[in-house]
Amino acid sequence: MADDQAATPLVEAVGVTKRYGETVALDRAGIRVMPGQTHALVGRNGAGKSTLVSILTGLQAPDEGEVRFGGEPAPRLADRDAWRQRVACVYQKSTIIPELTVAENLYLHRHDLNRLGLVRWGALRRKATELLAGWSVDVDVRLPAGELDVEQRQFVEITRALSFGARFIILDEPTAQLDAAAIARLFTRIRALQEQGVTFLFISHHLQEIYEICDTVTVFRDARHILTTTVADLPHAELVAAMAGEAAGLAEGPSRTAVTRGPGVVLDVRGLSYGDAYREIGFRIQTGEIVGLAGAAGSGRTELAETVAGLRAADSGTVEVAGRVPRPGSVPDALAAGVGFVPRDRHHQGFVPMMSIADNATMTVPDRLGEAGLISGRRRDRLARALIDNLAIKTPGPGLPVMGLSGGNQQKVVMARALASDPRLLVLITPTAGVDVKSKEFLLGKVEETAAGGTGVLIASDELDDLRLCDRLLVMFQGRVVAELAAGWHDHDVVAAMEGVRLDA
Amino acid sequence: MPEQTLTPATETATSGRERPRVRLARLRDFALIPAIIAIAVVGQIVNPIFLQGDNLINILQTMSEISLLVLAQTIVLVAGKMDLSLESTFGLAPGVAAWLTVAAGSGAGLGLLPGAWSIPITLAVGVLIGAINALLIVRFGLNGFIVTLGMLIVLRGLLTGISGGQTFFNLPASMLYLGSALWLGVPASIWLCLLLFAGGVVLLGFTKYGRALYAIGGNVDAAKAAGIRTDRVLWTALVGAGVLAALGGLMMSGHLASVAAAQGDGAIFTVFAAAVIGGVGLNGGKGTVFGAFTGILLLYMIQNVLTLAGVPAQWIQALNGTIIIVALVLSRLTGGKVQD
Amino acid sequence: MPEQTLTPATETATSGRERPRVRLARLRDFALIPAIIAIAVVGQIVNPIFLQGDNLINILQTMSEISLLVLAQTIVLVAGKMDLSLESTFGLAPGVAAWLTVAAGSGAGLGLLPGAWSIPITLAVGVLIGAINALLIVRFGLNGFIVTLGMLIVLRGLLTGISGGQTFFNLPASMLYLGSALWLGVPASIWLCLLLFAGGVVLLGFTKYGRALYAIGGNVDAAKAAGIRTDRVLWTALVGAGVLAALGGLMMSGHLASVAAAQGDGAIFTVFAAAVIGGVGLNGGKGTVFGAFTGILLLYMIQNVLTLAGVPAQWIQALNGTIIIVALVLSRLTGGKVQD
Amino acid sequence: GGGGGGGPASPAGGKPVVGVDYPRSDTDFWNSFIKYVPQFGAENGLELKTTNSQNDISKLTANVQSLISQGVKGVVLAPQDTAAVAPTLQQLNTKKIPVVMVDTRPEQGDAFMVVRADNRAYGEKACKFLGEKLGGKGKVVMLQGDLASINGRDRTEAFNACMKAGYPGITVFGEATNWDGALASQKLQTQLTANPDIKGVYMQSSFALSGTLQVLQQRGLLVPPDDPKHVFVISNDGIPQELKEIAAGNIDATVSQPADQYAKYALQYTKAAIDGKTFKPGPTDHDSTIIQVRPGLLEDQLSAPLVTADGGTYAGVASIKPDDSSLWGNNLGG
Ligand SMILES: Nc1ncnc2c1ncn2[C@@H]1O[C@H](COP(=O)(O)OP(=O)(O)OP(=O)(O)O)[C@@H](O)[C@H]1O
Ligand SMILES: Nc1ncnc2c1ncn2[C@@H]1O[C@H](COP(=O)(O)OP(=O)(O)OP(=O)(O)O)[C@@H](O)[C@H]1O
Ligand SMILES: [Mg+2]
Ligand SMILES: [Mg+2]
Repeated sequence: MADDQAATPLVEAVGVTKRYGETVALDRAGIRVMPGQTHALVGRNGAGKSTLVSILTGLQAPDEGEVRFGGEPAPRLADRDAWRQRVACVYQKSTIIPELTVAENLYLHRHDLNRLGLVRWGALRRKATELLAGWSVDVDVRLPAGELDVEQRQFVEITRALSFGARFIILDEPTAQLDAAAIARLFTRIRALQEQGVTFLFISHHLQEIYEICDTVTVFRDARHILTTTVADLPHAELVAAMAGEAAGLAEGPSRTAVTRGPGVVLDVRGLSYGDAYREIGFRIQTGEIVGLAGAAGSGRTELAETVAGLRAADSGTVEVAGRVPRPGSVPDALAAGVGFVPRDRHHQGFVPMMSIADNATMTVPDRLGEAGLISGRRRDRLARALIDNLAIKTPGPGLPVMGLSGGNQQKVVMARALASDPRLLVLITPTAGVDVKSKEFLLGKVEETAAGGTGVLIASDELDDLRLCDRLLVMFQGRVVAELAAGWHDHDVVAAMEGVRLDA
Repeated sequence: MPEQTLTPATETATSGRERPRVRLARLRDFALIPAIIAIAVVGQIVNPIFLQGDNLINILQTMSEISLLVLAQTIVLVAGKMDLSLESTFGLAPGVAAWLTVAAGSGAGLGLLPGAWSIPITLAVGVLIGAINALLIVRFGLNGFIVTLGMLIVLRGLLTGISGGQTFFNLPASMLYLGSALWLGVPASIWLCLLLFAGGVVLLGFTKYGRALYAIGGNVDAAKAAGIRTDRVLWTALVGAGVLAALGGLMMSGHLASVAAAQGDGAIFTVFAAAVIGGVGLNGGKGTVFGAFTGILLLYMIQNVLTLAGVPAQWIQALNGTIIIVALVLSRLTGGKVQD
Repeated sequence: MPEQTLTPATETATSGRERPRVRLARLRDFALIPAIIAIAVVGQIVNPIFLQGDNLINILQTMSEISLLVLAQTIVLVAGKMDLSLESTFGLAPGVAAWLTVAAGSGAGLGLLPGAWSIPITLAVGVLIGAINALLIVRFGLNGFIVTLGMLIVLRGLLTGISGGQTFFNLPASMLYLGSALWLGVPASIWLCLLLFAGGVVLLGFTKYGRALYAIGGNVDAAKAAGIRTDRVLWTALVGAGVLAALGGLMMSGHLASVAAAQGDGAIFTVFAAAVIGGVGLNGGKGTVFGAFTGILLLYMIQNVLTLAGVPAQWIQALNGTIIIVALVLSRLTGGKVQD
Repeated sequence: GGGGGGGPASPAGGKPVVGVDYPRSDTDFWNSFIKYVPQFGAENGLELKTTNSQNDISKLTANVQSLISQGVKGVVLAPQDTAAVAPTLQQLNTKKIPVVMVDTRPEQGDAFMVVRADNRAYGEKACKFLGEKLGGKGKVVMLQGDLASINGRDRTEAFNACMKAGYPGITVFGEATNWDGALASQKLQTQLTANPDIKGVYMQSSFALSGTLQVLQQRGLLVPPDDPKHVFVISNDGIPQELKEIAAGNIDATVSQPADQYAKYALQYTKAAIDGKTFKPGPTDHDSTIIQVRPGLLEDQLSAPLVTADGGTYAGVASIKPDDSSLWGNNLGG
């Protein structure tokens, strides 16, 4: 019943090719989205999904092929209004304008005007407040959007796209920056719209989400269309195989078996407090131990991890790394003490987009690249090649600027930067955001490998996939550690703890 | 419900710090008001004529011509571009009009056209220059700073070229009008300046077009995604800025009853200083027309006080600069945020 | 292993496209070379003395002093800041040295210190100005454009103030040396300029420090998170720029055997034009010292050719600007990317 | 004797090549000078190479380099910075290329001849004219040029000194204006607001001419000299517009800088230098005096006439009427 061949698709891309220079981002690829469908588009990082989105929303013209809406040819690119009547979109790249208020971002270019053609700010603010209240997002709509955190910003984007009243909505990795509760809210809303007959194209690297809300799935691989089928007909392992282009499926369940925990303590946190974010935190990590720091957005996990990494100075308490107490708030000191760090938002703190992979990956270890402050290009490239090989970063060479990589590969560069210094303690914040399943598996494998070498690891995340390999899990809620779970925990226990439900209750 | 449990947590975490920030963001528009009041008080102490109507009109009239450049630059800056060539347009546009309309014989005038043509010609030159800038920047994707820097040199050179370096005198009456007429006893250029700034406040603050400028300056891709025809908006902004600069130049020419070959030279420094002190960001999407107005007003008030105070000529500049830096530090303290 | 299977597939998909991009990025450094060759050919046709050693040395010597400002500005721009006050440092630093060391009686000199102090004083003033800039920008978080614009006015005013607007002459011998000595038959200022640029190429291209500058300019938060001491690097960059500007001013004073109250005025336009034409980005993290060098070289070659061609004075500027715009368009065509 | 130009012997084949560096091309005065140079170059049988240093002394240095490369036999300079030209003069001396300087006198270094009007005399003439007209009391505004300009400074110092000595009852408000008409107008307006009883204006150059007139008109002060509200205005340059305004009764006087004579005698002296002639201090055949400023530096001080509507004599300074045919401002057209 999912595919009625006779019906006209709501939107259809046929034989679309898109090149960037000599890059082929899409190679005669296509998609047919039927009215009322919730259509998933999956593929590994760099498969061309976002490129297709930009073509389906009229931001770019395809080099070859065409886009049709309800059988009609697509409007001209310049006719932005016509496009916006046909499709609303949450892009992967933020389209929030940081200088403008939240209210205005929500109603950008759709301001309410009075009879004189002037913007009615009061009405705008009230509508914006109501709109966000419907999503339980509590922000002052008069704040500049740049002051929101990642999750709030993502909600503003989603709210905006869903508020158009469009019949066709594209969501390009809307959940990458959201915690479990927020995802649940989003899905409730999507289901309500599905019932009203709204059509979705949904992109995500969390495959369980595909099974949860989509009915049809299209797989892209290496810029080509691979298959389209109903979700129910495609078991998880086959889906992964189609994406990766090989028979082998994902290793399921916790893969971590031999815990090579050593006697030494690499991280000792005592009585740490930081403003409203967290209070009186204390824990230890031993050599080779992987500790998870779970918690919803706003639970203080990110701030705590950033404090350990030296990005923030705690108000009180101490952080001791491998027997040294680095100066609070000093990343260089933390680095010297042996901390490797993957920050929360790779675009914000992870890499310098115009610099090469080699420069980014070796940014933490300048002293290893040559004597007397000089840098030997050969030594740098050798080190970078090792890291590229080690992490399987897909690139023609170490000289490519990081902005030329796909999202998942950019994340690997950030990992490389953290690993380059051979850290005693690795601090990872949502290390696999936006990374495809295979790469995720791979990155986490690397983390385990590093831990096996005697490094302690702290993973701050709310993605259960990231946390599965932990030997121990600390769950934070409202700035306090509310639970400590040993390996072998059940998902629902963690989720409950993250949402503040007392486990012993 | 889990959501219910969560909400108060964020509430307490955010409300404490973010509410005042909202208030501050509004206040930033008025950041210079304390500095302006301070200068006014100092001025009155230094010389009691400072607050007399005559002197205030004098300040406003003196700033009225350059202030149109500030308005133009504010529009362009908000849209995330820069136009250095405005200072040359300020001289060249009335210069071309004078060249074509001033009777041959006296100076470099050609006397090809009757005097009534001078205002249309001035504005047309403004449009043309804005269009060339837009062509190079928007259409060909060249860097705006360097395009307009090149244009600045070219246009300044053109004015030197057509005038042979001489000053145009004996301008037609229509060119003199705006710079010299009085409306209700107050110079027309003051009315014009205030009107245009009021128009600018409405345009940038309360119209779709104005908000599109902010969106483009803030994030051009996002603006495009939101359905804004970014290229068209940028074209009109650059052309509009050219027209404003030409109009300012026309007022200046009327005020001085002549067009010097150097008219406008170096004005761009003052223009940037005024806009940026007034809170307009250099990277687009930030600042208001009202803020820019307080910026230029402050600068001219300082000038006026220093003149009235009879500061020795060789120390005027140093004092002027020091006061600007102090005003900046003060507005930083009121604004409360790291600037960029 | 699954990864092994995967790698070749993407390899082929990517290798084809990204190699040329890497090559282009490298080529952008040399984007001005065709323009420089073109100007050289035109120059030689216009006037056969153009390529004579004498004339080439003339070009290099004329640009040597300003080129240090370009080098300084390039360092600051790469780190994502701007320093407009360099042009004033260029005048004030040797100005203060002259003020303190030139014998009283002739002009505004005080004659407080023996002539041997002049070079240390010049450089110390450069350090001091750089440090004040850094204090306001890095420590207090003020906007760099506006801080240094204010400083530009203050410092220019200070030079007018201490000199009373007069030119300092009868400079001590040590101040004259760098601007007038010949080393191996070639002016010392040329050697110095070439040496410092070579040093700049090494510093920005091949040292830890230089890479930190690019990282800070490209994404300051990422640099901070990677353990770069961003504040310290910015301090040294701003102070270093001040010292380079002071040194350039010292060379200029030696060359002209005097310090005029207007030394450096307006030079910042040329400096920005050279840096930006040479491929240095205004938003940080982009451009090379070599590119900046080609930029300033091109500008001075154009000037020289126009002089040799005997272009009528009133048209020189217009032509100069036109050629700059054309060079820009050409480098856009070679660079092949939308500029920003 | 003085300006014995036009000697017959030019070297076989070509005319002698002379380099002329113009100081700037953005003022009426210097543009007139630029117009006269080719005319007098031809009269003296010289081939000219010209450059323009756009009021920038380092450009002048570079320009002289390229003139030397082009093999000039003599150089005419008009450096606006009189100290910084010293190294250039020294270099020309070692190359035995004679230099004639126009308008400014070098602080150091030798030149074959300096051709200039006495800027101190300008200031003095202006002071005496205003002093007499105001009857030795009242307030005057002096719109100075750029503080960094030697000519402006000479005019300022002479004007102030003369006022102090001759007319102590007159208060002088000096305003630096960077030779910028808009700034001059702004400062004048502020001063008139603060002191409505200002009765005289000395503009150190014609740059402020029309702005000043506009300010006076706006305040209703542009009235004939017999009206008690009249403000006496004296300018300095002698461009045609000034002469017209004097004739029209809008301004009262100007000091005419001899742009034509600057060009004429600069090239005559250059030709004479190439021909190997020498000069001695003393009166010349063109109503001026050569003085020796210091060993190695002679200066021909051309007379700069005061121009007034009535052609009267003011405190011993004779003046001529604006329609006098000897004024360069009346010989420009054609
Ligand atoms: N503007 C661009 N310029 C050059 N190359 C680009 C551009 N945009 C995308 N690409 C390249 O095109 C390919 C497809 O990119 P796209 O963003 O569509 O991937 P994706 O499937 O969305 O990946 P991800 O899951 O990481 O978001 C990638 O190799 C990417 O590097
Ligand atoms: N970008 C902006 N974002 C939010 N508020 C703004 C913005 N720009 C201006 N404002 C201010 O918002 C305030 C309210 O504007 P307005 O008078 O249009 O609202 P209102 O009359 O309360 O609402 P309405 O007429 O729509 O019921 C004004 O003071 C206006 O200056
Ligand atoms: Mg994508
Ligand atoms: Mg309203």
